[in-house]
Amino acid sequence: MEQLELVFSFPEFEGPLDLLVYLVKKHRVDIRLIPITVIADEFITHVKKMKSLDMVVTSDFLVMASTLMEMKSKALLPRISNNEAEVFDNQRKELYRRVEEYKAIKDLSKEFRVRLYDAYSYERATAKPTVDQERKEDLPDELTEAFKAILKETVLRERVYTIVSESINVEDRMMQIEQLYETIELHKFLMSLESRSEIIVSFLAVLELLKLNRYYLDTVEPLTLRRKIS
Amino acid sequence: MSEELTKKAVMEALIFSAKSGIEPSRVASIIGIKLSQVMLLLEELEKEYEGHEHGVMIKSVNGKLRFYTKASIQSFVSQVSVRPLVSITETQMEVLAVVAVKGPLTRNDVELIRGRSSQSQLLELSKMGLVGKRKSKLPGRPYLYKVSSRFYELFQVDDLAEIVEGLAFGEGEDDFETSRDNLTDNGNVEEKINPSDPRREGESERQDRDLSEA
Amino acid sequence: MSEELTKKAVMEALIFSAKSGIEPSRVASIIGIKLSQVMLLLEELEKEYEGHEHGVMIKSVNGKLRFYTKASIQSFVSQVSVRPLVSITETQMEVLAVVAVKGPLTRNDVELIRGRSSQSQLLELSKMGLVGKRKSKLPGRPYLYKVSSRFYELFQVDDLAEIVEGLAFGEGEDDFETSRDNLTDNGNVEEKINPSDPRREGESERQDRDLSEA
Repeated sequence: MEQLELVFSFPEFEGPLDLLVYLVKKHRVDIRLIPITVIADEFITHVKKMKSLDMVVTSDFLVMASTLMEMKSKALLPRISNNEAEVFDNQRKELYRRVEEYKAIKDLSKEFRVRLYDAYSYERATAKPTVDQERKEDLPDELTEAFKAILKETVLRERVYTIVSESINVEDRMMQIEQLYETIELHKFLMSLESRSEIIVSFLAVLELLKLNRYYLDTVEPLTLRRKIS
Repeated sequence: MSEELTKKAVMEALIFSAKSGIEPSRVASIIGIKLSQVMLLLEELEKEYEGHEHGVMIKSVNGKLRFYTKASIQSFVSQVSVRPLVSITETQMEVLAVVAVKGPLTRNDVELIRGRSSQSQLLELSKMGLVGKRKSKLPGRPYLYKVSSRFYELFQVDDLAEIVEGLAFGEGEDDFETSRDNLTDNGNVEEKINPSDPRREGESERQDRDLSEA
Repeated sequence: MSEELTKKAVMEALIFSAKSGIEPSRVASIIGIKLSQVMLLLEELEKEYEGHEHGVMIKSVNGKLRFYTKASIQSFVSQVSVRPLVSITETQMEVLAVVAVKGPLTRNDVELIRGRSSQSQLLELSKMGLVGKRKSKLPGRPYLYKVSSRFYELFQVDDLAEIVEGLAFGEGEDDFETSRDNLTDNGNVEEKINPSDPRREGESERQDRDLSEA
């Protein structure tokens, strides 16, 4: 009879910490108020029960059991040195901390479960961007002409396999341009650059800035980029 | 042209159309106004959509603003938009919780906290895209794990701190009352995980169920 | 609960959340009202969103209702929804240049020219839709890479071949001579690389640009 009751009321424990959290909870007080000897005894009793019920008792449980036994014996020693007492105290605190932390983790995972299901009540609401076909990726002719001319000149000066060590991306270049220039004379600017890839990056940066409406192109020669005043 | 629309209108469009939501700071930089002004407009917009004549509302997830349909009309919405349930077992959830509050951390750290092996859970969580890893500079170069942006998205979490706040991590607080029931409730959720969950990509998420009545 | 929200609110939520739009008849059947009533509500809703204080509006495409951002603010919206290029790095550019000038060529060729691994760059460029590949008939059937039509569109350099051809490109550099022919051949490469729109991915990956007020 007692056996049967046990089976029903006996949860499966993921690990020794899980069991400890369970034991502490049964006391309904702060773990720090429970003597280590009590915890140790209860833990060992439970592990024995688990064994008797043919439950899997992993080595984690046995390691914890022996740790607790050791702590219990220390706690019962009539006299220990100050030093030993301190070590023991730390050991005990560390165990309590771990149990508390683990309990908090378990609480959090329950909370996560609630959150997860709650999230299913909300569905993303989105709108499609209207794409203006006209100016999708159209560039002003003058700009591409300028770019091609410059590309041509650099190709003359440089091998395609030149390895450039510095590394700059379009985003950085956009930022630099915005910080440095109110107006840019395009040809001069691009020609001042060293490598072809730098030119391409810079050119793309210019394109982006135009697309983002931060600059506009003044097509009166020489081709000039001017910052938009918003 | 765009002068015709108010800044709030532009903000609304940005929030609706950004695939994975948008940070207020980015709204500010795109519209070219101050962050404080964005926050004011946002408040207005939020209030507007809160009203019962609107079926959608603004929520912030992982710092990004998004529109969501309101929870109270889920039964209608679920008919046009179906998300497959993501199944996470109890132990996986526990590992996820450890990684969420303690990450980035190594597998070994996770196992110390849980007092048991956590390898298979970490693997599964990685596969689900909820946990990411990178090589650390520690001896032996073990991986460091932390929760991914998909985690925030799936759980619709804006800021982990908010969730963790009430829980006692480290300090001994008596929060024992609240957690008494934890162990009895062991409703193991064993739904299967679809390994190629399309939602991992982000927005392409849910396929519409085709219920179109003939 | 849902009684609190108006029918119009529910309709709004349905239109916003249906991935590929929703027919009025389906709205009617989900909410359980007559089609004529849906049309009335729809008219109201449309009128509301037409106002300049809204950045999105309802459009019916192929009989399906959807919300779209308004065209007049496209320049803002495109910053969050269309962003394939900003993330190009210089090494990717370099690889792109090699492929543009010398393609079609194998990854191995690219790496010989650059003197270092180029795999990740080719992959990224493929994702951006700037480079396409097809199986070659060479031993081992390696892929041949060349720039895509999107590249040409973007740079408006459909006469790239012409540019390079006139150059004293490869004085004494044999491999450059041979490559000239390649450039004119831009017919039969399948540009199909990217099953999903590359923009989609780029978007979610983007970090905040901080270009606010410099």
